[in-house]
Amino acid sequence: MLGTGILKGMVETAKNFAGSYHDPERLTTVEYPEQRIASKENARQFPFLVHDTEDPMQGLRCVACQICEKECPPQCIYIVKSKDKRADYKGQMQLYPVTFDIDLSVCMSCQICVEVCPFEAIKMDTEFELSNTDRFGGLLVNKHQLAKSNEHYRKIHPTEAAVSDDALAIEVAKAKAKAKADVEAKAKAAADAKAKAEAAAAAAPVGVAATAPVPKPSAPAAAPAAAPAA
Amino acid sequence: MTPLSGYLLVSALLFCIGLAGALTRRNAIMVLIGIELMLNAANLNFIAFWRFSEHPETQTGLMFALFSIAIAAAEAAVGLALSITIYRHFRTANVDKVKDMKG
Amino acid sequence: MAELFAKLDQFPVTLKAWLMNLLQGFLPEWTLPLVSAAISITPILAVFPLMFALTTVIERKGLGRIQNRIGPNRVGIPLTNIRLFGFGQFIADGIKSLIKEDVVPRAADKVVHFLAPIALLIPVLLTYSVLPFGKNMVPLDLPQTGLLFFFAVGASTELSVFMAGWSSRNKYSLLGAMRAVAQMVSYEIPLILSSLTVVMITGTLSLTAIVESQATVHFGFLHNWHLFTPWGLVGFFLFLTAAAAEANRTPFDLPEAESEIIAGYFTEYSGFKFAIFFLAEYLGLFAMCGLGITLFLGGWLPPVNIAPFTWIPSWCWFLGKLSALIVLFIWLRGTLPRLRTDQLMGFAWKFLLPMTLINLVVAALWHLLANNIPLVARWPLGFAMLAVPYWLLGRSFEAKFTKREYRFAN
Amino acid sequence: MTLPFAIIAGLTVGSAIAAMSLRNLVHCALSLVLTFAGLAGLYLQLNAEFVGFTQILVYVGAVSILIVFAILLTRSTEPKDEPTTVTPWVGISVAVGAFLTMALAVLASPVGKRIAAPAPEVSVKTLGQKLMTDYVLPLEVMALLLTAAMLGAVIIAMKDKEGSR
Repeated sequence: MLGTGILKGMVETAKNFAGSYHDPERLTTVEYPEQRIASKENARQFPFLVHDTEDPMQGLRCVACQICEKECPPQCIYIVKSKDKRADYKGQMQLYPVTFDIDLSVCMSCQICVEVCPFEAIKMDTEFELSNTDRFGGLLVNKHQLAKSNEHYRKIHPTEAAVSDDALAIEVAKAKAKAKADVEAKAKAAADAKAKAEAAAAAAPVGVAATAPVPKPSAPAAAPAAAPAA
Repeated sequence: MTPLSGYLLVSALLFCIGLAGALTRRNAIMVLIGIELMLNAANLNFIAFWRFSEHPETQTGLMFALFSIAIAAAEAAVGLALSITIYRHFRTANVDKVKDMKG
Repeated sequence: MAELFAKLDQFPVTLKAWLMNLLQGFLPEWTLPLVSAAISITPILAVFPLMFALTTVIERKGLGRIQNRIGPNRVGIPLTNIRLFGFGQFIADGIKSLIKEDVVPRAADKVVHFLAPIALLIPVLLTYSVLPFGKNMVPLDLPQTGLLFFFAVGASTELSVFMAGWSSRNKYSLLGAMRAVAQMVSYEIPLILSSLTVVMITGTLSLTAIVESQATVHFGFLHNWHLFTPWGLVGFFLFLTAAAAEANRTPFDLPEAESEIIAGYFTEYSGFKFAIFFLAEYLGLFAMCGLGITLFLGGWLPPVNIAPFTWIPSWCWFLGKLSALIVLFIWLRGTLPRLRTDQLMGFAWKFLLPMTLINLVVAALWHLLANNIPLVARWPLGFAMLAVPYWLLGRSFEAKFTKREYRFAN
Repeated sequence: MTLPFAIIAGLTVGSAIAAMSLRNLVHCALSLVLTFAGLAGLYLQLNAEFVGFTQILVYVGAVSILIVFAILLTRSTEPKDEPTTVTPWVGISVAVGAFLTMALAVLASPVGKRIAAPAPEVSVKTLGQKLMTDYVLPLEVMALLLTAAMLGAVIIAMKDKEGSR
């Protein structure tokens, strides 16, 4: 009969109305500033720079290679390289960024900078309340604001951070192994040279002795290179 | 209190405005509007004469006005339907251009 | 006790008489009718726009709850943390619409565009002048033509809607105006015909007399509301349907279907003019509800003639019934989807019009057979005479569900 | 002549002139509505409440809508600078002549000076009773006429079926 459908619908909406008061399961609304949902692990919003040490500026992983600057689709990253070098986490001497700015109003959070970074130095944050009252100054984020610790990264993206840490650990292990191999090789070479020299000295004890110290400086030269890796 | 002549003059004025419009305007709908105005002027006459008559309790003028309103409504409906048909046929609402007898 | 409540009931009337007495001393003779009118108008202009303001919030909250949302609950007293459950929202909305820029399209007909909201609001406000809000509380008592005045003034809103739509020079506006005018003209007929039953039974067009005619008592306690008769019951629902269409409320809100034609005839209005359209629309709905209450729900009468109900002031009964009807309309808005234009017109002409005509016949029979057949037999008879055509006419409007065949999607 | 009468009469005549002389047809229709409303006001002045409100209901509520719809449906494609009138001076002089004749007749007649009797008691009930007794034949004829007009209007304005011409 005409009208029964209307009545059925009205009963349904009345159920919704009453139910929304006593059944909190029905209300899916989150009243945002007061209530917050814990952010999802895969959430991403605006990059940050990872640092490893207490002093953020000293421990930045970034080596100012400018790959991200070149790859950034909206061209929102601005990097100035340093003149000098400093040792990175592996003990290798590297450049570092004097300036590292990202324009918040241009960035589209595409994560391409993260994808291309070979040093695990730039990662995506989950912070989304980035609005600012200063339209011109406040939206250009410099490296002091961008620097966040690796602990922060572990906290917001645990799975990714574990992968990243493993990769870095492998790198460090490789570097150590390489350094060790270098030291051993050099020590071996020195020993070989020494043995050769001794053999030569034994063969021609006079006259050739003046040439014997030639390979000597190579052994002390290898020692400082291995030291920071330890 | 306004005398009868006041209402009659207003009515005559309305009638003549309607007459002038119906005679001069080219658009068929404007001609109809003019005719409506004339009918309304007549209505005002009916009411005014009823009110100022010797026996207003007979309500004859009111009856005339009511019937005339109903007729005017019917006339408007038919007239406007006609003008729409004319427009559809001749692609104009200008009464001067509607000269052909043949469809 | 009863006297005290009677005094409370008549408080607005006595207040006005006291004010008039006070003013009589030092105001010139010719201003007194104007002052009296102003005193009568003031409460209408205070109560109903306030009611509109509260309704906007309640509607949004209610619709939210119906959709399992929370609805507005933020705006309260500024600079404090007091939120008043969001009931400060209408003040914020009002201030916003007052200070917003008033944009008039360059191609618009400026004069007509300006006049349209005024021409809409004035007739709507005029309709309130004949509604009896309480015992002895009717601003303008027209003993001969009360109901006719209501419909005559209500009919003139159609032209304002057309003015708004046409003057905007916008296709959506014109489309909305055309839909609105066609709908209002079509639904005016069932509206008037369904209220005509009451006029037929009571033999008067005066709204106060219609309310008083419902004051007789059945079985010693039940007031003779017209709702309690078969023709009144059916007539009330027909009236309510037509009133919803007249007021452009949801199942019949095609003229301002926001998903199709933006906002219909007031698409090109902004700022305070938009607010006036909004206000006029809701005030029109309230006036329609008020008329329905007066005609079928006993106006300011309580439902039963027993002590605690009779103590409540008459104007409280009126406003209470009005609020109940407003809640019903909000509930319907939360429930029903919008009709299509052909469904809308078909419903008016193929269902409402025949039903109102049959209802007229039933009411006439009810009146004729009043002395011949006892009430117990008349009621089922009348109801059956209405239920059978309802069932027959309604059959063609029922949805026919067939399994849809997709040509490409399978 | 009272002030309300003067205001209403001025409004009515002014809007009637506007309705007949404006260029834009919709403006004409809107002014015509104002004329109708003014006429209703004059009816109220004459204690004819019922006719006055019927006038508003029928003319403002229905006939004006009809006119407006007709105007929109016959949107003129003619150039804008074309004159809206034909032989205006002939028509206007005829109208002025007619008005002068009528005005002279009204002013000369003693009937015009008549002052209204105290307002008669008009009840809708007696009106209805008269419609059902003395005027029942005109009422029936009127009903027939309205039905015929409605049918006629529908048939005239109905679109021709394909190929029926």
